[in-house]
Amino acid sequence: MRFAFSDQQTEFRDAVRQVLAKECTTDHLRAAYEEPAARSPRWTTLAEMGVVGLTAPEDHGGLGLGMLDLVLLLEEAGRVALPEPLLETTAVVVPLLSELGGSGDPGGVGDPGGSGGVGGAWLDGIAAGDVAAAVGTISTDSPPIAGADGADLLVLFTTAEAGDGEAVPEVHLVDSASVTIRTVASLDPTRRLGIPHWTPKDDTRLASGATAREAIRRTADRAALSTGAELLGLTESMITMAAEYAKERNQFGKPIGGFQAVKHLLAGAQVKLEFARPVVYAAAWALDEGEPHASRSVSTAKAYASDAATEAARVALQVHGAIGYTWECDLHLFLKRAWALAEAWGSASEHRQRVLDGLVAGA
Amino acid sequence: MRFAFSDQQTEFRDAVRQVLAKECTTDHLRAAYEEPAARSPRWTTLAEMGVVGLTAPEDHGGLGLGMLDLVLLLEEAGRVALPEPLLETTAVVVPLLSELGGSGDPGGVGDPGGSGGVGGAWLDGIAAGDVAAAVGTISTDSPPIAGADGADLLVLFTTAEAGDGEAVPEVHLVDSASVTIRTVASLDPTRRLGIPHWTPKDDTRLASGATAREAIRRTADRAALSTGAELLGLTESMITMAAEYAKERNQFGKPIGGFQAVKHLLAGAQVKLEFARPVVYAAAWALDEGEPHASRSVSTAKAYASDAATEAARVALQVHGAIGYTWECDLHLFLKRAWALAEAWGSASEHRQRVLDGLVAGA
Amino acid sequence: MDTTMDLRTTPAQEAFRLEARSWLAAHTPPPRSLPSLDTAEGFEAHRQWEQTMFDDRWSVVSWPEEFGGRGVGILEWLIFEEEYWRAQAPLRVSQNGVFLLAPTLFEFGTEEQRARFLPAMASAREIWCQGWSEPDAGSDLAGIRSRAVRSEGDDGWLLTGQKTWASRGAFAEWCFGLFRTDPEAERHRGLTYFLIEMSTPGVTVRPIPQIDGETGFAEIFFEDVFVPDGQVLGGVGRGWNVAMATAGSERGLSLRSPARYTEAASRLVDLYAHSLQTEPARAARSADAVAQAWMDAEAYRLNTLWTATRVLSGGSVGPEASANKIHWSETDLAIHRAALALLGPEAEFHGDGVDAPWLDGYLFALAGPIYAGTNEIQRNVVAERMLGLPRG
Amino acid sequence: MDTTMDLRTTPAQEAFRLEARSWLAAHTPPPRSLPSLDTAEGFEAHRQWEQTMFDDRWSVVSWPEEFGGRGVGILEWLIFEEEYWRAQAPLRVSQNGVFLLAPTLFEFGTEEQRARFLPAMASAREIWCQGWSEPDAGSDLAGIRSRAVRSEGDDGWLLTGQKTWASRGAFAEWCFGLFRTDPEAERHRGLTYFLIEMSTPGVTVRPIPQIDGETGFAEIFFEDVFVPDGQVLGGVGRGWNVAMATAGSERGLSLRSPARYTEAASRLVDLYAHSLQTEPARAARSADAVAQAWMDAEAYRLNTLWTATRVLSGGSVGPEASANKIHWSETDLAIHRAALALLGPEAEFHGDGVDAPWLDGYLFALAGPIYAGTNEIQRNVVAERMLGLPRG
Repeated sequence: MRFAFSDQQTEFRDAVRQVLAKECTTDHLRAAYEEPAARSPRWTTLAEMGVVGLTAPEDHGGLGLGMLDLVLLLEEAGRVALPEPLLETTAVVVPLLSELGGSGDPGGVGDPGGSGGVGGAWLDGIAAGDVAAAVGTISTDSPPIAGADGADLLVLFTTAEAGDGEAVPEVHLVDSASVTIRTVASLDPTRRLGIPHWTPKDDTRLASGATAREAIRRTADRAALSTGAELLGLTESMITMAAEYAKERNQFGKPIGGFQAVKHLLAGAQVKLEFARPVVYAAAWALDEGEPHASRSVSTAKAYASDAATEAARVALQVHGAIGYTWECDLHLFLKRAWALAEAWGSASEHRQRVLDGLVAGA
Repeated sequence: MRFAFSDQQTEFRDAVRQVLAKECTTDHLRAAYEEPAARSPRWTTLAEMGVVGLTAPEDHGGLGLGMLDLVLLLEEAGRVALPEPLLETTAVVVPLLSELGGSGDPGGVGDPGGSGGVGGAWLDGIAAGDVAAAVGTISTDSPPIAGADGADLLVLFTTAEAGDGEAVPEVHLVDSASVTIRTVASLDPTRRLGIPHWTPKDDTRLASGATAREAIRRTADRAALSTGAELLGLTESMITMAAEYAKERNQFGKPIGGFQAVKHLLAGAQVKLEFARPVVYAAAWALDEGEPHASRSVSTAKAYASDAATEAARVALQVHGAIGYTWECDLHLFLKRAWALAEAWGSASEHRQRVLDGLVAGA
Repeated sequence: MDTTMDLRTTPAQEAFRLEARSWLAAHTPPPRSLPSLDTAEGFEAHRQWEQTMFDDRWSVVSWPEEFGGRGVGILEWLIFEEEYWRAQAPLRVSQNGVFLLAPTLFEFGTEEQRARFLPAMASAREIWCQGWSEPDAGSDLAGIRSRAVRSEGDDGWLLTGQKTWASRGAFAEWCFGLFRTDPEAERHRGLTYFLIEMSTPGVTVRPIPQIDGETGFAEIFFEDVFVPDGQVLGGVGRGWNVAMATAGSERGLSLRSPARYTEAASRLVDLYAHSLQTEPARAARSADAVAQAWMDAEAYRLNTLWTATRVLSGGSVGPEASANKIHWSETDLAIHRAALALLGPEAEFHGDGVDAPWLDGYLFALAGPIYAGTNEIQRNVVAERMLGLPRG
Repeated sequence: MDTTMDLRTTPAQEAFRLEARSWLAAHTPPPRSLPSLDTAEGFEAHRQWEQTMFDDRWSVVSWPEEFGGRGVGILEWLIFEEEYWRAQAPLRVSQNGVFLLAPTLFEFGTEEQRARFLPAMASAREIWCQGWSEPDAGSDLAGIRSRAVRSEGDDGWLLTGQKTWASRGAFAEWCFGLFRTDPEAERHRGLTYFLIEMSTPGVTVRPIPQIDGETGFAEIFFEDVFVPDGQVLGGVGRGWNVAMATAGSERGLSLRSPARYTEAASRLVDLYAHSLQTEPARAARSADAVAQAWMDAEAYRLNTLWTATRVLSGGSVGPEASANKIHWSETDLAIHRAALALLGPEAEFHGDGVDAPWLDGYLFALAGPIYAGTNEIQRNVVAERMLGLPRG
């Protein structure tokens, strides 16, 4: 039993942190607010470092690594509120394409195992930094898909009706060039919300039935865990900004950080962060290992990370006071992302319910 | 529109406060812990002042007043953690007996309108201070009844089976001399919990069917509101004790009440109390006036008062520190009552659910 | 018998309510149809709306008739507010003047000042912004550094310094605020309450874009801005007392109306009822928070009636104002948090979507625990003045 | 490859777990069958149980074999704790000694001190209580006034003063605590860590009945109590450093075991599942709190493994110990509050009823945010030492 990352993992994390500190400053974020895009020079850098293709098989230009290797990098992405879709592309779509390659799904288009297959070509493109992906569900009342606006590749989950009238889940792989996307404004424009106008076709179907259902379930777990990891980084950034501000800002003749009320607000947020972290890391390990309770670990992680981020956002804004409420102050760049991600891929209360239902069912 | 008590009401409150300050000190409470009893010399004093018979008709020795007159006195009872059953007797049983007198329920024994009726005799006894009552439900899994141990009169709600198999609610009036009571220990011994061993008989039945159902509903409302009123008084006492302690206790060279953490704990509790008070008073008015949304007002009141008391208990204990955790310190006498009453006649969350269900139903 | 509690409105009050309701039904622009208050265009549209209200004497119902009001009491004002919010009428662009400055003018202003300023304020010909906070004096109001020096011979003062977080400061015609007239005096002594015309030479405004990108407030720079003696309110050196007396006693007129919260709570219940159909599991998880938020608004309504009755009986509002501030700001957050939880993934939509008002409302609510004295400061006041705890 | 994360226990660890489990199954008295720890009779019954454990080397598994342990590592100790709590075995009457004093003895004790005190502690022949707090020095440990003056010629010290909140102080044989040996020194300087036999002349004990009527702790009065030099731990005047170093580094050995909370959380889920049948509406209202409490315990378990791995790799525990204290005390409350909410009106039952343990547990949990440094103090530590905020 050993609950720590390897030196290699933390060294890679440190390298990514260093790059992002330079290439994803708040000035860069403000530029991305003006012109949100799925890919950027920064994305190319990350691809060159191996980050974008981290989870792709080696014969598709990737590093063949798993969630445990990625989780620290997602935390770094959160720390700088990275606007590019590392989560959607590397944490979610790549593992899904890689897995479905071996499924032998009849009528499917995916063949990532062979370099000639459609899925395989997409994997090559992702690892090269040429493809940014988005993933979501298409149904009459599904919400817009994060990152759909500007994505190169869309992975869409749909439901078909079988001959006996039963609903059959399907996974489709769609070139965004072949669809139109209606954009939807988010408080955080870098979320690039969009609703694809598209109808399922045979030649886009990657999987259906039980295979698709299982792929969708695993995707939801990976996405929730990865969102939790980004929230850790966002949480730390918000706490750090607020603590720094509290040391500088004077009121009543001393730094406000010397007042117990301010101290205790920040201490409470810090304690939540401290305890969210191992929960997220353990869930990453459980997913990679296919542990029987992996989904419960993921739900615990997402609930904890969402709550920690929501609390840190509240506290950071309160500590900043009116300054934090301005566009000039960088804080809002992190608040908005944190608010969006806290709800994305299942809110804290939704995941708590999933945990409890599983515990009672003895699952 | 005028949202204030009359001078008469506040003067009566002041008189009761004065009496209880002398006759219900924490020394008295500690004595009651040793020998819990339904009636006491203090009960006689309250009867002589007209408090015990406050809600009874004048021709039964009462003052013929309502919940709005009683609510401030219940608050005073809570302030000193009065161990006698003012709530059960005066706020709940007397109005129920008074109401059912006019119901003309066939087969019932209650005839409080005529002085000769059974219910009427009980009313006379209550106003004279000779009778303490308790009220509760008897069924296979109902909890023990507060105040049953030592009560003179029990009002019991049961369910009979009609000819067609339907459940028919009934209200029974039972002389405690005719039943045995199994006692159940409460954290607060003055709660005198007990389970009566008793089977319904025709000659104890006061009402059945729709009349009983309505009486039981109104009883639940009166009891919840009255419990809320007692909780206000308990809450104020706990906050006051903690604030006084915080002014005296020195740590790190100054009174702990000077630390912002302590201030903010107490301020938070005080704000909750300030806002609970009008909510409880408005519900008392609504009950007396038979307002269409009276039950919703009651639920709002109980939820608010329960939460205010629970928070004040938590805060008062935290401010006292280890001292508050000792038997010597009077605080526990109030904590225990507050914890019990916060759950009695519906918890905060139960009443919130009732409020919301009613709002959605447009009730 | 007139001293008995009675929570029912009188027939006269109901008649007043119906009159207000029917006027609002006939005149209120459709909900959210005006451009944002925080744009030049929206500012004028809102001013226009207030002028319409003023023309029919609905803009300041509780003021005396001579200033454009109807001379009704505080309870009638609360009734009007209920109808105003129920009609989803526009935000009040005049609110800083009408709700904050006017009570001060009524209490401390000269007859000339009232005649000069109140009608123009009521008709929205002149919109006021406030100049309280400074970059280094936010919650610490007594730390104000902006100063006024005597301009001898001119019967006036020269104001220099910087104010910030002035809501509507970008477009307002007038500003009220505290300046230090005695540099020797300690903290809250030596302050004077001034009324300043924004077009006076030496006034510069820098709009501050806020978190949602809109220009909600502004910084105001003063450089030797001349203000005549007639625009001193309440006496030289008495600024702190004037500002605090109004904040404290409130005179009933600047109580924050509960209608805004009860109206939002009622929409929240509607949203919940809708979610019960479309997202039952999510609705169930939010039920407790929805109920609590509705109850918080109801408690605020009742507390306001309780306080209003006390004020009408000659009582005053002391540190309860701080408890009030804590409660309404937390209620506003509770309502909007519950709504966003019901919306789930749709909570982040920002724009023309039907549920965007909840997100906008949330962003606005977030400022509640910060402005008008942070809730931390208010808790200090409650602890010290209601519970007698030492100043620490 | 041995540096890869792996949360599975090794086969050897599983074997150890099974050995512990089967020993506990054979020896553990039925749950709650021993009289209360806080009675003379119960104290002896618990001592007897620990002696039984000691006889088979289960009382201090992580200690070296020479002192009665098995020399296993911290992870094995955590596994043992899981089995101990799962078996619902009795509370540890020796806990102050084993979990608080022993790590200090290992780090600062002389060889003689270890040999003299550790085996007797492990076998529960000698039970220890702690003498930290004083009536006027609770959270403010540096404010200690009890003093020790040199007894020249006797090679020892004379201790005078008063300690309070000494858990198990009514029956313990030994006491460890800080006394002021240099009256001139400021606050945390000039303190010395003493080991005191309770039977020494001059020691008087006054039991303090607690909120549930039981005698959980005691006041201890010292009047010229002679303590020989051999019972000074870590050097004269170094008491603060000795006490704090142990509190901080913990050496892994006095980490508060998560098993207690995960076991309670698991019983909470059982109670919830039961309530789903008997009181479904109440259960539904409590679901979110039950899930949160379970997750809080799980987070504590994972955080402990995370910390343990760091400690095993040579890392140390600094201000994280304060974050830890805040988390476990709040977790304990969350678990018990959720349970009482599920019990509803039955929550107040106190006595032999089947659910009384929840109320007892709640009362015990209430002390969590108070003892071992109030959570207010811990939040100061987190803010100052983890976030670098000024001391204020």
